[in-house]
Amino acid sequence: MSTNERSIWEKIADQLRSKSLWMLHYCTGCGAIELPPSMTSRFDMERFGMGPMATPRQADILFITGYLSAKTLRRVIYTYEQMPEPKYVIGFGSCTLNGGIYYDSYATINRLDYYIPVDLYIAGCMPRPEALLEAFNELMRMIRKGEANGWKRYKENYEWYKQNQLRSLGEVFIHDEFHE
Amino acid sequence: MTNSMNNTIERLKSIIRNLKVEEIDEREVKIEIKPEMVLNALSLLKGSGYSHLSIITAVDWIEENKFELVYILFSWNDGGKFIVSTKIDRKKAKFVTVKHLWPIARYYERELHEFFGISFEGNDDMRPLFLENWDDLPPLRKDFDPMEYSKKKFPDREYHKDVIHEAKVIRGDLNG
Amino acid sequence: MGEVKLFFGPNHPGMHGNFSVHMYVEGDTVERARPLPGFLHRGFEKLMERRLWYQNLALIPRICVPEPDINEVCYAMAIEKIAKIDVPERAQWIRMIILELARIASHMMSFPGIGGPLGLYTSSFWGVADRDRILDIFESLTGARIYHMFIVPGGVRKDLTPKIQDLIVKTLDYIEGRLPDYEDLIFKNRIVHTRLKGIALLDRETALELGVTGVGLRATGVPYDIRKVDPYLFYDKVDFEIPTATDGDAYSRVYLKYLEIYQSIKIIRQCLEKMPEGKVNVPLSEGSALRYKVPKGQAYVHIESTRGEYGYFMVSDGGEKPYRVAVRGASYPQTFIGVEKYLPGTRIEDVPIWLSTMDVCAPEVDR
Amino acid sequence: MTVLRVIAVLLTGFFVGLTLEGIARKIMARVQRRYGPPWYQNFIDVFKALSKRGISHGWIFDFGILMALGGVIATLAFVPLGDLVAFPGLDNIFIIVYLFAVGALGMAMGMVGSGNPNASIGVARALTQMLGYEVPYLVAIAGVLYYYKTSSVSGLMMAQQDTWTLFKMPIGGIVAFISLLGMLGKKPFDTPIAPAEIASGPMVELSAKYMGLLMLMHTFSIFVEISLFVDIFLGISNYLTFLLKFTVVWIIATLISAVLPRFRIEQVVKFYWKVPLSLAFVQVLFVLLGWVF
Repeated sequence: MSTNERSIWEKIADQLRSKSLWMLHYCTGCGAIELPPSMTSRFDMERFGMGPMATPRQADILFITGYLSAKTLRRVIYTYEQMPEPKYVIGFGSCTLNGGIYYDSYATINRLDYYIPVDLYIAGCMPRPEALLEAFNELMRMIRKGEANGWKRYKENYEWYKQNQLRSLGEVFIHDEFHE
Repeated sequence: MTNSMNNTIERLKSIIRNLKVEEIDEREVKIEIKPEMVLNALSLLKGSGYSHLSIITAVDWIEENKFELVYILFSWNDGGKFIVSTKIDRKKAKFVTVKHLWPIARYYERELHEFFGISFEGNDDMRPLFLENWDDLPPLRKDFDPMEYSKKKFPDREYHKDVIHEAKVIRGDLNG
Repeated sequence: MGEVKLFFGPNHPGMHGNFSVHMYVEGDTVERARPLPGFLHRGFEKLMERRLWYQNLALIPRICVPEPDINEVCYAMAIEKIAKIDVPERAQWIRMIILELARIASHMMSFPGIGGPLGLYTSSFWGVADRDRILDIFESLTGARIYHMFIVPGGVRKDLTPKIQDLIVKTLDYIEGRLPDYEDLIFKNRIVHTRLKGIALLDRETALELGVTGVGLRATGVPYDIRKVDPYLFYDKVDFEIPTATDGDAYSRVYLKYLEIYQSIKIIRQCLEKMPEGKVNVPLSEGSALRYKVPKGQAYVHIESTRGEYGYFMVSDGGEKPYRVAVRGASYPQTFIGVEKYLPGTRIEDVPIWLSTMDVCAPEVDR
Repeated sequence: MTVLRVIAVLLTGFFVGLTLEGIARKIMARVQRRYGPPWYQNFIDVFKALSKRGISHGWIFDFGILMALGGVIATLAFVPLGDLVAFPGLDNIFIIVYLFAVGALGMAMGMVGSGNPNASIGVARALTQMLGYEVPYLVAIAGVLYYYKTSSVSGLMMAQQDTWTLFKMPIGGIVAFISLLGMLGKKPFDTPIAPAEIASGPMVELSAKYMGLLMLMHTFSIFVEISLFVDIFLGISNYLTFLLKFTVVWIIATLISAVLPRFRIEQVVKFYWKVPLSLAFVQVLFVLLGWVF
């Protein structure tokens, strides 16, 4: 695929990007409870150069921690589109993969990569912090190899993604979140 | 039943005829009353120390065509719990608000309106609270099928092979 | 300067969980605030009606993330109340140990977690790391760190082996030894005093009127704790105190959580001592547990969680599945009426402190 | 020769500044009982940020950030690093303070230009905080200037032949150090960028390369601030001892910030105008009375 060809500059940049991954501090579901242990003293994510960031503008990774309700999905898409490229998405937990335990829920989505491109999934409910760190290492490897191309896919297949988003979320004309 | 619960039930009986009392536990009593007497009963209970409103919720008895509204009151003095229940018509799901007795009731009622479609007179704040752009029956009604809705709106992952079948074979449920 | 609309959440580092507060800010003061829940709504109450009694065991812990065991206890106790099952005594004691360990784990995250909004990250880092020791106990006992699914109707899944009891004792000693460090770091710090004292005030009448329970209520000076007022399990057989404070501000709420850890340690030690030998569960039905049916009935069960009264209202029509389960999230009153009525007037700096000390917990509100 | 010296100063600022920031992260990590990132982490962060495609918010935004970075770099060129002085004779403290304000104003302009309310609040806080720490700092410095009768920074450094100014005027030194914490934005004075309150304040809309430029600007301004403190208060130093003293000051500031929460903004100003300001006046009084050790 032509998207995988990188210039020498991109290759160097990808090396750097893999060593300094900033994660958006947005906890979308119950997976958020395993984030503090992996961020803090015991598992210490920062030794890989990762850290939480306050705003999507500065983030490289969007980390979907667990199930997404339709209401959250809308915010997640806004957030994803605000992030500067290149950006990566990790789906955490079975609920992002196939709906998990909420497969029949009327409020949660069943499949994340239908709406935004996902580079990596972590299966399990709840995955352990070790699984999380392993996933980050894998993502770093993918970035170095130039395999984490979700953001390019999003641009190429934007129409398809948009159509799926509209299917599940409906056209929105909400000006104010409080319907006031 | 504790003494104060007995006394309270006596007082309730004096204002409400044919009160149905069901003792669930040593400190838990369920009383069933007619819808029109609910406000009186609740204010009496609140006045007798059962002032903590734990929850307002509803049960959908679809076969009887009724909604059962449940108010759970708790007393910090003796630990007694009253489950005040009343049944209203499912078709004309309307009741009166209790938000003047407990401010938080406003939100419980808003939630019930969203999930059951019960409206409360006197409580005008009935905007959707938890769901956004909801376009189906109120979800907690018994005739709403979440599976169907989920299939319609949130497509499943399409597997190339039947992994669930394979998993069952591996586990030994089926003979491959 | 006119009114500025400020979104506090759902994507905001000061927000615990996925919850949003929409604020209109004038200068540095919040003029109006509106809670916007629902980001974590999964429709638990509907999903439970679709699953068998035993299948639900996997679903319920996921309602409340920081302290999942309260759900299991509530669910099991509600079934036992409706079906009139006698639970073996040892199982009750083990449940108490689990509950108190979960309380410590939750408090260890939430009271040093005040460092997050304050900027004292050292304390939150320490707290989460020390909490991990409790998760290690859970892991060796149940095999899972977060969602244990250990407490089943009719008892608990497994017995506490002497090895795990040793581990519990050792961990408790460790945590008790670490607590003074936190006191030095947080409660002896004068900047923390200036940031927390007199902030997020809630007086007794308001708290009682709103239905605020737990630490928020006890910080206003009333020793109301469901473990004492309406004892469940064997809480009437152990000796513990209810710490209270009189100020009703953020500082006293944080400090009460710290004191409650000592009480929980005390309770667990007594439990380990008083626990009799014996069975830990009774079989509920002949044959497959999945086909278990709860007789017709209704019950309301509530317990004292870290955030206050946590309750399950359960209706069974005698079928294979629950007919209706309603969950009372402990932080419901604070989250709605509290945010709407009592957040205005707070400065922006204090909003995260307000939200985290009032224990606004999104998953149990949204369900 | 001047060009070489300027380049030497800037390179020192870049390498030492970023390295020390990495070391500070490591120290923080050790206080928090964890391993921490490698010391070169900040280099990677800056280069990575510069390698990404950013989102601009109009020309005011772009220009503001360039002005901030340019202003700070210009300031740094005038600061003497021990015996390494880029513009001998021009290292007047007033020039430095004046140039430094250009950087701060550029930052304020760019951030407000992004149009995010959080950024506006953050900038308002940053300027308020500046009002807080600048006054005691300048009063304390004024005492020093009056005592040595010079306003050249290397002149002030050379005047400390017998003892350091820190020991001659301990109160002034302490005031300057407290103000330094505020300038560095270390806790308890990191109110302008409080992540939990206003989502990292001024930086909220900065993406990718803008963030990289801002990180560079931050590094350089830290270098300017600490250098001034080291030059004025910590005695004569050559290039190496200067860096050593610099490191010690930076580590002490980091350790202090590791165990303190942050103030509210009005508490910051109240604190600065109460304790350090009165102490600074006491110090000036001592200097006027000739009570200098």
